[in-house]
Order: sequence, then structure tokens, then C-alpha cells
Amino acid sequence: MRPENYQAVKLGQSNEYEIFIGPNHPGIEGNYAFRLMLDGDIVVSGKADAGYLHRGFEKLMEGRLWIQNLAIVPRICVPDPAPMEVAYSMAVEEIMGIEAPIRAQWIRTMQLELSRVAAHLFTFGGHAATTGMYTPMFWGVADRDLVLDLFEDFTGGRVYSIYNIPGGVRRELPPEFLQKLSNLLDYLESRQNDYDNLLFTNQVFVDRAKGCGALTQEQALELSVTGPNLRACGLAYDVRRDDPYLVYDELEFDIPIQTAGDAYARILVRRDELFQSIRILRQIIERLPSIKGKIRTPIPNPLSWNVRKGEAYARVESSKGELAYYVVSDGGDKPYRVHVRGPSSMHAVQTLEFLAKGARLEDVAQIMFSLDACPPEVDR
Amino acid sequence: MKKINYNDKGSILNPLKNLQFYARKPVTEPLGPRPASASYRGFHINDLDKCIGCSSCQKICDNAAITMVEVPSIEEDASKGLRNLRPAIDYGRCCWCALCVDICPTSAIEMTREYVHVCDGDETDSYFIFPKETGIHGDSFEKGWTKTEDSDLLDRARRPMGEMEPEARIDNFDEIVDGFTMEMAIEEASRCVDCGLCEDACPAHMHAPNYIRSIYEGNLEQAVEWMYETNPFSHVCGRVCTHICETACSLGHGEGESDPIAIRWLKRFAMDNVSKTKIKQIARKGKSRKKSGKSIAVVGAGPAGLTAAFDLVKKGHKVTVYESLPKAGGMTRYGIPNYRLPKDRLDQDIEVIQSVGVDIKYNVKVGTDISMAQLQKDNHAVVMAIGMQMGRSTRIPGSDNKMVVKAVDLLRMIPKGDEFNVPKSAVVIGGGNVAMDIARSLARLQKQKYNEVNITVSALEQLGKTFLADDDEVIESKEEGIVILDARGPKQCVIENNKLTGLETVKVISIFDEQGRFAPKYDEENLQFHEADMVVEAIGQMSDVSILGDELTEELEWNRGRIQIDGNGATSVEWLWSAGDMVKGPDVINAVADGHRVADDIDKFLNK
Amino acid sequence: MNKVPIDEILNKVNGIKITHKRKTRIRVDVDADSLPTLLELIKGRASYIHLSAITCVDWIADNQFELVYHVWSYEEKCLISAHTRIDRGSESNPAKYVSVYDLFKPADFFERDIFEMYGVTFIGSPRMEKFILTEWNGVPPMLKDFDAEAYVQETFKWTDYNPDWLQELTDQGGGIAVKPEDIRTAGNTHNMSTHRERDKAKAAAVKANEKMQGWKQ
Amino acid sequence: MSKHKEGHSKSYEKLKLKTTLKEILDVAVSFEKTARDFYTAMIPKVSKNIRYIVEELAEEEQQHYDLFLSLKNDPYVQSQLDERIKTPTENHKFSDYVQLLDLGDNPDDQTILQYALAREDAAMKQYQDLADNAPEGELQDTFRFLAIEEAEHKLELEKKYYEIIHSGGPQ
Repeated sequence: MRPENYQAVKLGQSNEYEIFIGPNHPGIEGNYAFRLMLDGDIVVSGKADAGYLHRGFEKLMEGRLWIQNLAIVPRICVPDPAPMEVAYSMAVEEIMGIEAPIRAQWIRTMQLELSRVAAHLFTFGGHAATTGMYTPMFWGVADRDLVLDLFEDFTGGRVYSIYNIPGGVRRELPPEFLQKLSNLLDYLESRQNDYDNLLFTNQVFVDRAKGCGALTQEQALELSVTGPNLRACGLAYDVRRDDPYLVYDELEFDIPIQTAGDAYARILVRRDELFQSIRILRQIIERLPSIKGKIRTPIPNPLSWNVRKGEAYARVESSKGELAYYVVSDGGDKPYRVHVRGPSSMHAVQTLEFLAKGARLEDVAQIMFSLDACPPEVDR
Repeated sequence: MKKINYNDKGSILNPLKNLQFYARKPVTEPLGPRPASASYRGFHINDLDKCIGCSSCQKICDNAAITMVEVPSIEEDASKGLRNLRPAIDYGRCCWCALCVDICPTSAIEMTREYVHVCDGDETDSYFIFPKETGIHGDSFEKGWTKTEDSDLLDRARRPMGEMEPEARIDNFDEIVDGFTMEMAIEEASRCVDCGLCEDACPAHMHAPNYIRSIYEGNLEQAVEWMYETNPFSHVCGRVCTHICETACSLGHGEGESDPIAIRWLKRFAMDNVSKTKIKQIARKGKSRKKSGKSIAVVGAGPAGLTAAFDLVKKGHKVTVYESLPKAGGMTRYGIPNYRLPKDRLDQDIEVIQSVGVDIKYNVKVGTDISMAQLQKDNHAVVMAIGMQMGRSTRIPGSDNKMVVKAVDLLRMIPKGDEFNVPKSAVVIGGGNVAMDIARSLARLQKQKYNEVNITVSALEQLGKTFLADDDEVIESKEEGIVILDARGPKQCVIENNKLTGLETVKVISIFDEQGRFAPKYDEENLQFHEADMVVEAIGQMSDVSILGDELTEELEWNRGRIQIDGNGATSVEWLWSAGDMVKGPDVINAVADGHRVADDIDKFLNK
Repeated sequence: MNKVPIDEILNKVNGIKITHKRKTRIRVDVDADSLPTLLELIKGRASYIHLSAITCVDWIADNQFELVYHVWSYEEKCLISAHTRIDRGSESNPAKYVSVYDLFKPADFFERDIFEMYGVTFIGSPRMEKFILTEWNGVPPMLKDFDAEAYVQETFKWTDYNPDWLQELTDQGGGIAVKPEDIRTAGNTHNMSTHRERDKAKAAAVKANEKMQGWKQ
Repeated sequence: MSKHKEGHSKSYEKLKLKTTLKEILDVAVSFEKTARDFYTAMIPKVSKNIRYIVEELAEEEQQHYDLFLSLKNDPYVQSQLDERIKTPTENHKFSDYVQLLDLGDNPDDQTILQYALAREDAAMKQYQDLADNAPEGELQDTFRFLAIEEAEHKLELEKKYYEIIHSGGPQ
């Protein structure tokens, strides 16, 4: 059903209306629609409607060489592309039975955390915008751009880094990079007060966010909610710690939690996580110079690269939650099957539909953004 | 980090604190593009001179953004591995992943720090660009993403090949090169980018990319199947081929240390590891069940003659091969020493060819035992493939002494087991591979008989510059104790009392002119005498065309001393074809290619 | 509380094959009939409550679908991937399997996704209906026998470009030699651009050119 | 063969007597003609497969003949001779080591080439000697020019010799 063909329908004698939000609602990342049954301004039921940006990534990947897919995977989640590359590479490495050199693992960790910082900044802005506050949105996007400058510096691309490769990363860090990173972290920390004043302790925002889209821990677990959304329900669970990958077991960081499970709790978890990421990055800045060695384990030349038969389920903690790649190889030069398990496939469909029920129409956008749903993960 | 308590209510005044921003300096960014970072993946540039047209960029492109275009003004030379294809890029599809940069075997394609292109709707043609040293807008920009050692997707180093140590090999004729193990072969095969330059370069157009791929996949039988499509002398070529393919290999074009794929050793590996029975089955594939009723005589059972025979038999014709020597193989048997080509391998190639139905008559000398006229009478077509088995002499003073011998004659005696007096010391005149073959063979015989090596090779050509023999041959010869005196011209064989005492040479200052043609300059003062019991001349060979007989010689058209043939090997006489060394000069793979050509043409002729 | 080792629980299922891949990954293979029992067991007895994903793999050569249920335990910190194979069915008799929605709510999403992309009907799943491909009437596109590349070539038109430089090259007798789609549609890249392919292409070009000349005259 | 050797020494005497440039060129022209006729006569006698060598030799002598003839008739001949002498071609003496053989009845390619090399070498030396003994001026310049011409011709032959005889070997 295309929106241009859609007209709000008044159903029979009741006060119920069916309306369509999206697919370009400002409160929604990407092209995604939501069909709501309203009774007055109270949502009776909601139905997620995907398909506006279906590019058939999983199908495409089956038709491309192992390495060519690296140019595809980051596109599945624009705000937080790095975990996609890393998860795919890790899955392929597991099938091949190789490991990235330790230096590459540190660099990957750095990339993931930088990406998390960028993604959270983006989400702050987006979330604020759904409550009608646009300044944090501009700030979030502007500050994220500074992170993108660093991505450009060390990966060669601003958004789609295409920096990972099974076996490691493609390039050494440029000279002075860690100094630049350190300066950026200083700057971001200096911005904390500004964000707190404008957003996190702004009474208008606090009032709007509290109680909005609240989940209990039981509900969250039943719905397979992960990431900050789950941690906002009081469960200190993080793939980085509980199913460690790369060098996370060598890093010190806390897992921030909240218990209320609502939109405000979720954004507070993200705020704290941003600073945990800065903490991790500072440790990396300190440790990385002493970690010498190669950044790539050699793989056969990609044009004739047959990955041996096997399968692997690689999980990472993206800014949105548990991101997993299930990769199957039949021994050929292309993946036999790649399944992308994005955290939003849970958050943006069943959880969103569940939370929308009974909410007021004006809160729907905030609920969706507070879940940090990334529709391309549903629509891959 | 300041903690925020969930239960805090926040304050309506907090946002007002940000009014302080009015006192801050505004952030301003200049309009217009800023320079991108030093490793930015901007627009492409391509160094057209470095680019060889291998199309690897096109194959790695995940968005089908690269079209190969033919540029007629660019040199195309298959034997050097140069195609006149160059990439053109469709920026409507490109995703700027730079995999094309990272795979380019010659590092020709790179990206700049330029990243802005704006055009109107009716200017979509500007999306399709042909990158040169300058990028999309014809401007030179600083380079962004270029290939680094880390980002290089290709494995540049050849797997090392094991060899017998000099001490172990000098007193015998055992094969020197170890050959690959399965693991090494797969690793080596994995380096191939499948550009096909090797196949273009190979005279027989062997499907090297296909059999390399099969080896990589561990399917050696399939690899051998690919080989037998174009070469029934795969064992021989797996060992002694001149491997033009490796010269053409795109990996060998890379800067710095970048080795071509060891295509020859891979071929050898596959052949060595598939059973003879299986190879016979493979060789029979595609053999016609129908008999054509036509018969063909082939003169000479060398690679050219037997390849032609092999093809013709598979096409249903009856083929008889006449060989003047007791065994088949031609120069591969009677010219190449066993340590380079073990004769059992050659025997197998020939056995496989015979198993398809080729009939070889040994010890029959055409021209003496049976005339060409007779062959013509008895057959529908005749193939001349007698090779170049006669050695040239320098004809310097003293060269008519009986202890001045020709390399090819000696080399023929060794596998035949003919007795001859191994000289205690010998000088070889010549700097080609034949000179090395006889020097190293004599060295082995000397070691066996006298326990010491005393061989000198004297060549006009200069080592490392104009020398004709392969580098490996030179290195290994030196390891085996052979002295190579390069840049020396033979002046005379010194004879005292009718007995050879040695060779006198004169220093060559330079040998070729600017055009690369022979124009030697000598230093007359610089004379040297080399004591020797035997002088071996290894300067060149020719074909014994006298077997054709005067009448046929007169009837045929000639081309600078060789029988004139057309592109298919047909001579000016309707029933006669000629192939191999005698028309093309010495080279096994060329001979094989010739054999195929001739067979195809004869088949066409017979089916007319 | 005495923890029952996971293997002991898994082994209650008939015909199970257990592979410990690493500390946090266990692969089990079970019959299609036993899979729901297995999931119930590990959820109920071993705290595997988080359904991370359900993956479908189309093994067309075996005429089977493989369904993989990835289930995580927050307590054990371990992921069990339960593999099972079902009949691939046919157009007239599509594949069917039993839904695990009553065990894991998120199965709703995954099963609907597989229904849409592979055509497997999950009996008992609440919404066996279209979701992403609402305007698609073809075969389920993730099936191996749906050729996406061919579909794209048939359905969409590539932009034809005619920049000046290309015209110049064409005038010199050169121009487009190998199009990217030629390489891609060949499927197997390793056979391309060898001399035979090029010769054939060249011959075709010469022929086409001759034809053109004929037209002009 | 012997006849020709004789011819050469005879011609030496003949040339020494000459004093004017035109007369010298006349004799030179007639020498080239003799050589051309010699090779031309040889063509049908050798085996067809090596006939090209003799044909080419005859052709080269013909070219020399034409050159000397045109020189003789060239009004600016003096200035041209000066040009040539300023850039003498070296004699590399390769032919010294090629033994002079009898041509015999059925010569092979190598023999013919060796014969031709020796012949050019002898001619070159002859002119060189003449130049050395001639008084400075027009006469000496002429001899020098002729010597250089023959040297160049010999050099071309040497290249041909190398390319035909030193044909490399099998691998």
C-alpha cells in the first residue's frame, strides 16, 4: 500500500480512525511507516509497515564475492555502520578459522566505539526532535560530523567506512590520529553540560519522556529487546561483556542501567553509554601505541577466494543492541547465505506495536525514536 | 561525569543556561569544498602507462561500475602481458569502496581527494568517466586512497620452490626441482587473479586460469582436463616450458617484489599427481567414434609432430609418425638433459598420445628409408616436423679438429647411451640454454668419472644484460662449478701437432647496437687462452631439410631459409604442412601450438 | 542449586547431535519433529529465553530448507543454534513447519520474514502475511531458484552514456570492450576475459560492424 | 674463388694508378658490377632454401653499384664525400675470425655468408690502404669514403650472419 493512495478512513459509527504515519515522518529514521488505529487520539492498535527501502541485501550478498559484500553491509544501518562490517568480518573469520591480528582488533574496537558515539549523538538529536526540540538535533548532527571527520581520516570514508576486511582492517591509522581522537573526546566531554542543560535535565523534555513507552523487564525479555532498551529496564546485559569479542575483555567500562524502562530511562542509558565509550576510547588511545604488529591476516586473493564450508553466528553490541550475522558457506567464492539480525527487527516491529497500544498519537514518534529503531535492519 | 538521577524533575531554567551561547564565537565554515583527508576515497585516477588492461578492477567491482574500453592508441602485446583495455567508471554505480585500487596488480588505479561533482539532469554523460592521470574534471588533485602494503589484496610472493643442493645433484642426472606439495600448490594457485593474460600470451593458449582455479579447488583431474584441451605435452611443459605465460602474468607487473604465479610448476604439480590411467581417459575425451578413412603421415615424433598426430587421430583420421631415432620426443628427449626433464615423464606424455591411437614408426629415416614422394603417394596429407637437430659451427680456425664437437650431437649421445670420451676439461662456446645444458651435462659426467668439474662456458653475450640463457640456468651452472666467461668472442681453436689444446678468445666490448642488432666491438689486445681437451660449439642449430629431396625443395616456396608456410602451417605444396622448430624456431610450446594449427587445417582440408 | 549440565538436558532429545563450537556457541542438529521439544526444554530447564534469530537456508540441491534457531541464555552466557531440515515443498505444496510463537514471541517477526522470503508457512504463527514485499507477486525472492540478477537485467534499463571521450575512442576503432554486466551475468567470473572470450567478442563486433556498413550502403 | 682474390689484388694496382675522383669511381662501379654479376650467377646454383642469401647479396651489390654510379654523376659529389668521411664507420674486425673458405660447388648458407664477409673485408682493407697511401685531398677522401662504404656493408652482413647462424637453441 503506497501512502499516496491512502486516505484516512473513518470506520463506521465508532470514533475510530485508521491513519498512516510515514514513510517520511521526521521522527522516524529512514523510510518506514506505521499504520495506527485510533480512538480519538489514543492508539488502539498499530501495525508496522516496512518495505520502503527494501534493497534485498541478503539476496545481493549471495550473488557477490565474499569481499564485495563489505561494500554492502555498512549500508544496512546508516547511523551506525561499523558494527555491520565488523560482525560480517568476524563471521567470515570464524568460518575460515583465522583471527585478526591483535592490533587490528584494537583498531576495530576503536572504530566500533567511535561509531557508537556518533550513533548516540544522532539519536539524542532525533529523540529530542520528536518532542519538538530541534536545537539538540542540530547539535547532535553537528557533533556527529566531527566524529565523521575522524572516520574520514582513518578509513577514507565518512559514513560507509568499508574499512574492515576478513582478517583485519585495510589501513594503518594515519599519523597523529590518536591525538586528534583525544582532542575530539575532550571536546565531547566539554559539551556534556550543554547537552544536560538543554536536553537531559530540561524539564519539558523530562516530562515528555518519563512514562512514555514504558516496558517492564519481563516484557522486554519476552520481546527479545536488547541493547540500551533492555538496560533501561534494569538488566545489565551487554554483548561486549557477556559474549566478549575483539578486545573488550581487556577494557574497563561500566554497563549503565536504569529501571523505569521508559523513553527517559532509555535516553539516560544512552547518555551514560556515550561517556563509557569515551572512557573506552581513552584506554585505547593509551594502549594502542604499544600494540605493534600487522593489521591483517592474509587471505587468498579475493577473486579466487573460496571460504571453506561452514557457518558462524557473529554477535556484536551495536548502539542499538544485539547485532548478529549468520553466515553460511558452502565452500564457494560467495556466501551461500547471510542472515542479518538487526536489533531493530525486534524493536521496530513487535515492541513498537506493543508500546504504541494505548499511547497517545503525539507520543508514537517519541516511542519509536526512544527505541532507537533503525528500519533498514528490519527491511534489509 | 555528572550523574543524572532518573527521579530528578529537571528544571525549566536549565535550557536557558544555553543563552550563554550568544557570547560564544560562532562556528563558521567556508563555502566550497574543503580538502578531503589524505586517505579519502574520492574520484579515480589511472596511470595509463602502468595499467596493463588485466580487468581485475572490473571483476572486483561489487557494483558493476567498471566498463573496460579498448584504446587503440595503446600498445597491445600478448607476450608481454599488455592489453589495450582500460577501465572507465560509471559514477552512477560506483560506491567508492576502493577495492579496485586495492586489487590493481600494477597500482595503476588510485583515488584522489577530490569529491565534488555537480551536474544538471541532461549532463548524465558526465557520470561516465575515463580516468587518466587526472580525475573526473581533468584537474590534478592530491592523491587520497592509494594502495598500501596492508591494503593490497594480492599475495605478491611466490611460494618458494625446493631444489636439490649442488653437492647432491652434481654427480647424477636426477631431477633438480622438487615440485610443489598440495598445500603449496593451493596457496600458489590462490594468488591468481584470473586475468587471462597468460592464456593470451601462451602460443598454445593453454587455459591456465582454468587449471589454476581447478588446482586451487583441489580438483587436479579437472585441471588436467583443462590442460589436455590444448596440450598433450603437459608433463614436458610443466617442466621445461619457456613460460611466456609467467612473463605476461599480471602479478609479475607489480612494482617492487611481485612474482608472477608459478604457472609452470602448478602444471607440473597437477600432472604429477594424477594417475597415468586417469590421464589416458582424459586424453581420449572427445575422440571421434567415426573413422574418416583418411590417412596422414607425420615426419618427426617431436612435440609438433605428435601434437598434430594426437589431434588428427582424435578427429578420426589414421596417422603414422615416422621417427629416425629409436624413441619419440625429438629435442625434448635428445636435447634436454634428464635433470631438467626426467625421461619417464616424457615417456608418459608419449604413452598417453600413443594410447589415443597414434602409430609411431621408429628408426625410419625419411629421405633414405622412405622418400617424401612415397609418403605423398600413400597418404592424403603429410606433416613435416623434423625440428632443428643439426648444430652450427663457428668455423673459426681449428674448428675442424675432431675434438671440436657440436652440442646437439653430444646431447643426443647421452640419452642414447652412446659411448664417448668424457674430456677432463672442456670449453663450451655459446651462451644460450643449449650451452648450459651441455656444460652441465658434461660437468655431471666429469664428476662421475674424474670427481672434479672443469668446464668453461665462453659466450659473446654479457651476463645480466644480453645473456641468452635463463637466469636460473646461469645460477645453477655456477653452483655446479662451471665457469662462465661472458663477453668473449672465440678467435681460434688452438691446435698443436694435430691435437686440440684449447680455445683462444678475445674480449667483447659491446655486442649489440642501439637497434639491438648484432654489432660487436672487440678489444683486440685482450686475448685469453683456455686450456681444454674438448671444445663444444653451442651457437645455433638448423634443420636438415636435405631429406626433402632436390625436387621438392625446388617445388616449395621458402622464407629466409625455412619452408614458407601460411598462418595455418600449410606450405606452398598442397599436400604438405610444416610445423614446429623447423619453421618457427626452437620452443616446445610453440611447437605444440603449431601442431594444433596444422591439425586443424589438415582436418578442414580433408573434409572439404 | 545444582546446575544440570546442558549436554544432559540436550541429550533428552532423541537423535540429537551436539557440537561444542566454542565456549559460547553450541550447535545442535535435530529432527524437525524434535525441534519444538528441544526449544521447550532449553527454555524451560536451562534458561535459554532469548530467541536471537531464526534463519532459513535454502539447500536447493537437497530439496530442503534448513531452519536455524539461535537461542541465548542470559544466565549461561551461551548461544545454542538448533538446526533442523524440512522438506522444501513445491509451488503447489509449499513447505510447512510448526510455529514456535507460543514459546518465543519474537518468532512472529522471524517466521513472517521466512514466510515472505522463502514461502514456508508456520502453522500457529499469528501473522502469516505479507510485510515487506506488499507489492510483490513473484516467487519468494530469497529462494535460490529466483535469479535476482536476471530479474534486474530484465526489469530495469541501464543508463546508456555517450560521453565525448567514448565517441573519440569509438572513432579510432576502440570503445566499449567488456561491459560489467557481461562479467556478472556469466555467474562464474573465472572463465571470463580470456583470449577466447575476447576473440569471440571481437568477432561479433566485427560482424556487427559489417552489418552496419551493409545497412549504410 | 681464387680468381676473385686475384681480381682484388689486380684491382688494387689498377686503382693506385688512378688520380681523379671520377676515374676511381668508375673502377669502383665496375667492381660492384662484377660482384653483383657473380652473386647473380650463383643464384640458380644453390639450393632453393638458401637462395635468398645470395639474392640479397646480389641486391646489395646492386645498390652499391647504383650508389657509386649516382655519385659519379653527382655535380656536388665533392661535398658529399666530405660528409661521409667525417663520420667514419669502425671496422670491428668480426670477419677476421671467420675463416675464409672455398665456396665449392654446393656451398651452404654459412659458407656463402663467410665468403661475402671476407670479400667485403678485403675490399674495405684495400680502400683503406689506398687512402693511407694517397696524397691528402680529393683522392684520399674518395678512398676513405669507399672504405667506409664497404665497412658498413660488412657490418650489415655481420648482423645477418649472427641472426642466421646463432639461432639460439632449444630450451
